[in-house]
Formats: sequence, C-alpha cells, structure tokens
Amino acid sequence: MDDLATNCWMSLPEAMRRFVHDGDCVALEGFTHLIPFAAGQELIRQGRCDLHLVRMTPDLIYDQMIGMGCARRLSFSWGGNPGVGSLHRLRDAIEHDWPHPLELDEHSHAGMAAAYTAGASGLPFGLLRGYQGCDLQQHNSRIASVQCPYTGERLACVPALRPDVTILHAQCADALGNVSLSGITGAQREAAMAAKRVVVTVEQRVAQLTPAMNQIVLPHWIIDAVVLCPLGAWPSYALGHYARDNAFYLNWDAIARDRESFLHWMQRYVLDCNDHAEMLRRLFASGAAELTS
Amino acid sequence: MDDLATNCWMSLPEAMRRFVHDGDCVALEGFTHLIPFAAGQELIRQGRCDLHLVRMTPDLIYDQMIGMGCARRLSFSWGGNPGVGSLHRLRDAIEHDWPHPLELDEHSHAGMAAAYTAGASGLPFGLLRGYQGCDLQQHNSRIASVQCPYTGERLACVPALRPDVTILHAQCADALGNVSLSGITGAQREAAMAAKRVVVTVEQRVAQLTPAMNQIVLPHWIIDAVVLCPLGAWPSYALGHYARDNAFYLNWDAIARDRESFLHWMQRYVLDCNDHAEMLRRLFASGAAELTS
Amino acid sequence: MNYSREEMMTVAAARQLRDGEVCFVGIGLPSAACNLARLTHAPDLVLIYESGTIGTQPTILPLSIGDGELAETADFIVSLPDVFAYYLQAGRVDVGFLGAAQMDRFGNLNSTVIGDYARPSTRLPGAGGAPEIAAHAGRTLVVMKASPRSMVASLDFRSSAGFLDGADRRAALGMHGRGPQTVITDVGILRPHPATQELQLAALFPGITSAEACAGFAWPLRLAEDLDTLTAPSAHELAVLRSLQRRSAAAHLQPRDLPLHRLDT
Amino acid sequence: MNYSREEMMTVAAARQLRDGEVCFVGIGLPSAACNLARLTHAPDLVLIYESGTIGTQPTILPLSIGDGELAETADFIVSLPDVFAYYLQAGRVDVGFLGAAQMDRFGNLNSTVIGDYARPSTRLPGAGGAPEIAAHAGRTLVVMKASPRSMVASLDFRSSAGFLDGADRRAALGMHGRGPQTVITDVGILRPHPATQELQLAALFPGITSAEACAGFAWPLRLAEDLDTLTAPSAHELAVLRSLQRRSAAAHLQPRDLPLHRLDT
Repeated sequence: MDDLATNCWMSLPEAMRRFVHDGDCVALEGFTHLIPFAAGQELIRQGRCDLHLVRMTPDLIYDQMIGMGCARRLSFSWGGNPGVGSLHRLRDAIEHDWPHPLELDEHSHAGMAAAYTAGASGLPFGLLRGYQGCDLQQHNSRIASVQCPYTGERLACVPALRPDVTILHAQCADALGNVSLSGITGAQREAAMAAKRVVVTVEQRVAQLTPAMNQIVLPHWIIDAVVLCPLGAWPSYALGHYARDNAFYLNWDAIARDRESFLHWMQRYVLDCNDHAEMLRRLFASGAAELTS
Repeated sequence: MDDLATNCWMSLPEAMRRFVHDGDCVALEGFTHLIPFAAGQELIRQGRCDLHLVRMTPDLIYDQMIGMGCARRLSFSWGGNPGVGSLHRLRDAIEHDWPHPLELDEHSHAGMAAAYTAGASGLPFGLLRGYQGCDLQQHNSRIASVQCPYTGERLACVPALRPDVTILHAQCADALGNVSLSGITGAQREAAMAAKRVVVTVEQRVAQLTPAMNQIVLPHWIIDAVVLCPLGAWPSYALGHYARDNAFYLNWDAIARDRESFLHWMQRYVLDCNDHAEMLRRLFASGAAELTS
Repeated sequence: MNYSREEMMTVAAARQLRDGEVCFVGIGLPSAACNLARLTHAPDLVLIYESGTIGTQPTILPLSIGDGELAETADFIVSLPDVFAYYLQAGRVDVGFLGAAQMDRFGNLNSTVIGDYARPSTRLPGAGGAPEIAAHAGRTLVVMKASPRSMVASLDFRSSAGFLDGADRRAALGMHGRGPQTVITDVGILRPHPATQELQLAALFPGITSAEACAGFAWPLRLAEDLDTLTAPSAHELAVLRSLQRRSAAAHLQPRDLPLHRLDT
Repeated sequence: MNYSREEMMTVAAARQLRDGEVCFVGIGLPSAACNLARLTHAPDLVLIYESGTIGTQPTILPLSIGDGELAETADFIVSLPDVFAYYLQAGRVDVGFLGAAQMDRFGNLNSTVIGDYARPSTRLPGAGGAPEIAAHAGRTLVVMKASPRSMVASLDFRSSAGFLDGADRRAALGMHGRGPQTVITDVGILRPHPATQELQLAALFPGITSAEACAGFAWPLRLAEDLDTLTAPSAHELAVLRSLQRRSAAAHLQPRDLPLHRLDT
C-alpha cells in the first residue's frame, strides 16, 4: 500500500511533465467550480504547445493557455467569462490568429456532455436530441445523425471524446489516490473516465473519504497522479474550502483585453513564479492589490 | 408547503389504488437492496392484473406477483432466487403457463440498464456494445442495431423503457416528498426518471435529507406519492435500517416450489393480512417460525 | 414609484412564471426574475441552474452559473450529463430562459458570431445550453433589450431555434418545447402570432408608445390586435427586487477570504 | 492435507488472479476465489460486484450480489447503468467470472433455457450480466463442474459468447475482451488452443487421470501437449479459505435482527 501511495502522489511539475505531452488532447474540466488553474498554469510554465484543448467552458484558464500559445485546437461549448463578458484571448485567437490560428470543434453543452459520456462508456458516439434547427452542424462536420430503428426519427450524434489526459481539481484524496469531488461536479467524472490518463490536484490529503453533497469518487486505479495543491482552483473555488474570486474574474477583463497587459501579467504572475503558491503570495502581497481587486 | 406535503404523503393502499391500474407497465425496481416488497404485496391484495412487469431481477416479489396472476408480460434480465436457485413461480408460468401464459421481453443487465437510461433521458432507444454472439436477439425482436456514423461499426440498441409507474422503496423522504436512497441503488434513479408516475415507500420521514454513501435524491416534483412503510423492503433490506433476510430467501425455495404451498403461504401471509405490518407480525409470531427460518 | 426599464423587464419576466413550475435559469436578469417570482407570487417555483443545482433557493443572486451559493442552497445537485439528459431532454423543464446578441422575427437567436463563422468580426461566447433549452423546455422566455443592432432582419448565425421560418416548421422538426412564447424587451413584450408564429408586440411598457417600441427592431414589427400595456411594477415587487439586489451587491463586495495560510502546509 | 474438489477449484481460480487486477465478481465460488486471492497473494486486487460496489473488501462472503456487507466495505458504489457502461463496457475490468448450466468446446455458455426457448423443459435464470462480461472483460474465467450434462457438444441456447466457432470469429465481432482464457472445472483446467481456440485440458487436478477428466465432457476433449498437473492447495491457502468460509457461515447463521418495534410507530 505504501508503494502505491508513493507512486501516485507527486509534485505538480512532475505530474505535468510525465503525463501531458506536446500535441496531446487535454481536458481540464470543472464547470465554474473546481477548475484546475494551478495545473493549467504549470503547463504554461513548462511551455507545453500544440495541445488539443477540451473543455465545455474554456473560462480564464484556457484564455491564458490560448493566449500563451499552448493550443492548436479547441473543443468547447461556451467560451465566455461567466457573468462578465468575453474571453479576449480566445477572441483574439479566433478573430486575428493571435498568437496563432486555433481550430474550433464547437458544440452545445448537451453535445459536449453526450460526447464525454460516450467516451466514458466506451461507445464510439453519443446520442442526443439536439442541435435541431441550429447552424452549428453546418460548420462542424463532426455533428452527425443516426436513425432510430424503432421510431424512424433522426437523432443527433457526436463522436466520443477520449482525451489523452484529463486534469481535475478535487477537494480531497486518500493515501492510495482515491479522489473525492463534491458540490457542482459538472462533467468531471465523465471526462476522467473517458481519458487515457488522469491527473488530479487536491486541496487535502485525508485518511478516509467521507460522504458529501453530490459526492463522486474516482478510484485510485484509474488515476495516474495525485498532487497536493491547496488553493489550486483559484480564482475558481473549492466548496467547503474557499469561495470563487468574482473580483478577479471581473478584473481579468481588463488584464486580458490588451495583448501587452496580458503578456505582462502572465510574465509577472505565472512565468516568473515557481509555482501556484508563489503566484498567490505575489498577487496578494500589498503592492499587487490593485491588479487583482 | 403544508398542502404539498399533505398531497404526496398517503397510505399504501391509496397510493396503489390511485397510481397503478390494471394493464399498466409497472417497474418495482431495486437490485437486491431496497426492493419494494410491501408495495408489490399490496398490489396482490388489490388483485391488480394484466400488468407488464419490468425489473432487471424479478426476485421473490415478482415470483409472488406472477404466481398470483398479476402479470401478462415480463421485461427482465435475470430471473433467479439470488444465491439460492430458481424462481419456481416464474418457471411454472414459462414452462406450464400457470396460472396463465407470460410474455417475455428478455435482455441482458446491460441492455436493461441502457433501456432505463434511455427512458430517463427522453431518448427513443438505448445504445450499447452488447449481445455480441448471443442468441437473445433471435428471440427478442426488440433488440436491434444501429451503425456508428463515424466508425461504421454496428452497435446494439434497445427500445427505451418508460413505465407507466415506477415503485421504489427508499430510506427516507422529507415532508415535501424529496426522496433519498443510498447504498446500492441499482437502476432505481433511471427507472424513476423514466416513468410517467412514481410512488415511493420509505422507512422514515425526516426533517432534512443528509448526505449519505452513494446517495441519490429524487425531487418531490417527479413523485406522485410517498408512503411511510417501515420494513417495507423485507425480506430485502434497507442499508442502515435492517439486513437482508437471507434465511427467508432460502426458505422461499421450498414455499414456492409447489403450487399448493405457495397459494397457502400467499393466502395466510398476504391476502389474509391487512397490510405489511400485520404480515410481519404474523410471520414472526412464535408459531410461524418454522415457515420462515 | 419610479423604476428603471431593467426593473420593469425583470418584473415582467417574473410575472411569466407560475407557481410550481420548473425553470431552467440563466445568469443575470433571468436569475433575478426567477428569484423575484419565488419571493413573491411563486414560492414553490423550482429553479434548476445549468450547473446541475436542482431546487436552488439562493439568498443572494449568483454572479456565475456555478457559484457556491447555488450548490449550498440546492435540494441536491446532479452532473451536467444528467441535468441535460434526465431533466432538460427528458422534458421535465417547464420554462427555459434565453438571451442572445441577435434575434430575428421568429425568435431564432444568435449568440455565436457577428460576421462569418470562420473569420468573425466579433466572436461571441457561443451557444452553451441554448440549442437544447430552446428545443426541450416546455416554453422559452427570451430576454433582450430592443435595438436594431440586436433585433435583426436576418441572423448572422442561428445558435438556437425559435420558430425557424414560422408556420409550424418547428413542430415538424419534432421539438418537444413550444418555443419562445414570450420575448421580454426593454420596451414591451412580444408573443408569436397564433398562425404565422411571427413575433408581434403584445404589450407595451407603461409610458412607451408603439412607435418608440418599433424603433428598436430592424424589421417592421407587427402589433397584436389586442395590444396591451403592462402594469407598472408594484411597490411590493420593487421592494423585494431591490432588497434582493442590495443583498447580493453587499455580499459580492465582501473582501475575498482566501485561506492563504494553507499554502504554508 | 486433505481437501475437497470444491476447495481445489476455488484455489485454482484464486491463483488465476494477479495482484492489482480489477475483477468483476460473481456470487458463490468466484466470490470465494477472489477474496481468497485478496487475502493471500493479491492484496491489491480490486473487486467489483455487479451491484455497483467498487473496491469491495468484504470480511465475510456475501450470499447475494448486493448484500449490505458489499456496500459497507466498498470504496464507493455506482449505479447499475454506470457499472455496466463506465466500468465494464469501457474496458476497465481485467477479469470477469462466468458460470452456466451448459458450456460447449469453445467456451460458449448457456444459462437461459434447457430445451426450446419458447417452451423450455427447464427455464434457467437467464443471462444477467454475462453477455457483456463475456464481451468486455479483458479475459473471463469460467467456473463449472465437469459432467456430460453440462459440458455439452451443442448448447440449447447461447447466452454468452466464448470463442463462438473458434478461429478468431470472436475478434471479428469486435469484442474487446480475449474471452474464456481459463475454464476451471472440478477435474482440471482448460485453456483455448492458440490457433483453433477449442478448449483443451491444460492441467489436471492432483490425483485425477486424464481419462477421468475426459469422462466429464460430452465432446472428445483434447489434451494440451504440455498437459500439467496443478499443485495441491497449500496449507496456507486452505487455512485462509476455510477461515473465510467458517466466518461467513457463522455470520449467516446469526438470527435475524428485524426491528419489528418500528411497525408500531
């Protein structure tokens, strides 16, 4: 048991180096809650590139990764700054190919959910009543249809999503690497079960997992690495640990609107910091308050 | 709120009378755990007939209902007495049309699970990699196939299950009728979400639902009736309340093997009792011990 | 009592909701409207936020669709695959809210791009949950301010279906829901014509003329034969709404309380 | 040390399991074998019972596939749709156990009917999880006593697929799993011939002759070229198995403790 425990617990840099490679299809999931920011920023630090990024809601973390040139392709269903407005780096990539072109594989939420579920289920495609009367399927040839053998009606299909690696943030894991998420869990379970490799950053290492609201558990034997990373979801949140930093989400609009200020912020708070902890300390040191709130 | 609470809580006879009609498609679900025995026996008492019974594992409760002539048709995937052997009343119906013929709609567990899931999801059919190289689909024309639009491979299909009424037993419900099940929950959530009407018997009425192992919650607004029915799963069990009565399962083999002894038992313990509580008191009174353990 | 156009919109949206209905709520005005309804005439309204929180009763309005407040005040939470399959697609949602950058006369919506899809002049966030909310919710309420830039003759992109080209094309596609039965703008309310399904002005906000209203639309907006005027927000509606918004703003202004000390462990 | 044939079967089955593998367990002998393996050479064996209990470590053997003991000692529990889709169908199960009333020379199994399907002479419980365990588990272990009535030349009904007609017909159907790689009987162990995939006697139980073994099969059983004899159960294997079975029997004999007083509330 101790060997197993030693094997799956590791540092974030090691986990990202070992399990995420240039060119991979990578899903950092989390619907508003438990977004694995620290892991995404470590990928930026390590200069990972040519990634096929998958996420229902790209959020700030993919804005950062896209702006820093990590991504070749994006599978997604809603690309905004929730409650605020645009993701300016995502827009700049689509509208002006900056820093380079980004291929889009665009779906609806229901389509993405069906695609993850199909991937997790070992099925080649997901089935839904969806996309009726929409233009999306005219621009995404991966959205197809199939006929019901009983009723004759046509239903929409999406190809299964099977990321090379899915990265999650969770509240806790035990020594063996069994992981527990609770609260809003989005499509995280499906994204993990659909992936070839799974890496999870957690707030806490616990002796035993205890029942919690809407808890899902991922067994240690589907997980390749577990990383202790307190506050690793900031500016997203971890229910029971800390709240969403809505002020930072608002502030990001100004930071990311302009290429210069974006690059300056990424240099100062991501590239020039050794890790997520150093970034947070620097951000919340007295001098930096105006940048963040 | 009080009105709502008054509306959904009712007695078992009333719930069965109002929500289960002759000829209905009825699913009493529960995989070994939380099998709604009291409700099934009340249907026998009320003489309900011509039912299309649906259950992955018919278990003793459908053996009783089939033997008492309630059923016209059975959708199922495994029809045995778990760990013991045959369901003699089910066998007698199939082998000798006693008490009358029973149509079979037979599947695998995976097929039944996919059919419930499709029903719960508003899809006309469920998709699975299943039934490969088996004879079942030669005898059940409802098992069909569909071609994957991406890979060209053929996958199995089953028509969605949409019971007229699904009946469950659960650990607890609150005043509004929100229902909580925990432990082994089988396909209960899917069976409930797939149904037009839902009736739940519960061990306890509680002020507030609290998180529990593998908890699923069904919202009060999909539920038509909630019935307080302590020990309502006996001889099945309710995790946290009482254990499975393995001795009775063993004993059922002898009771049900023979038509006379079966009818005698049903008369004495179901038909001659006003309700489940009276049956249990009679069963566990000193004189009856030899019949049950 | 004075009130803003936004307040009238919120109140008008809230009044569309009937007690006991199951609503699929979006962030912003829909969230305010649903909670206003819940706190006034519809105490048993069931709110489902897209993040999977079922039966949520937030005490403050969330800033995002997945705020902790929504999780903590929910009856329970389900996964995203489940909320879209078991609740929305299964037809268990009575009312869905939609907004967009552009709407046409049949209530079709664009929230994807301005300009060409491959090289847009403005890339918008995208469809999100809208295509399936539009298809499966029993009816949808569209909430959008009226301006010729947004109420357009022709969409740049159809992200979600309203009545398509009208005349029951929608039903022919087999959609469960009845589509955009009400569009709430900042000048009045539109409803579909019973036969053509083209949206027409059904009721004006108090103090707005039909000419003023029509100026917000790039197509010649038709007026309903029985064009009505909405009742102004009542003192009670305004008091509850403002209290809710005050409470929410105060909560959102609270300084962050990030447990930085945990970085030292 | 004396031991029964059943004990030898259980020990032989346990030895097929490697530490860390994920097993889809059935009730009866498979459950005993898996737990014996877990308590001896494979402490990190992951047991999944069909009822959705994942990582179960029961202290006593369950009587049904969904006993409370399995729930209480599980790492966690998932629903039946999830266990079949996310675990079995997704290819996350290394080993599945199967048993049946009839098996043919290619490891195809019948657990459905003896006689005609529509009017059987004996109706058996049916396929249950078997068709998809047979298809998706990395490999399956079949556990059945050898007798000409059960090891038949031709099945009355094919409930789950072994190697079908052999010669890679199975792979052609696109099945993920490698099929019945080991059949454990009460006379010895069968394994598929590498080319034809017909099952052949690979190892005998100690003290059983190949003629005795072949008498249990209604088809002319082929012997592997390197026909082996199994090592008898070790004292440790027997001690652990018997202790487990004693513990289980004692627990199952405990009087029921039904809280009848709750009927009075």
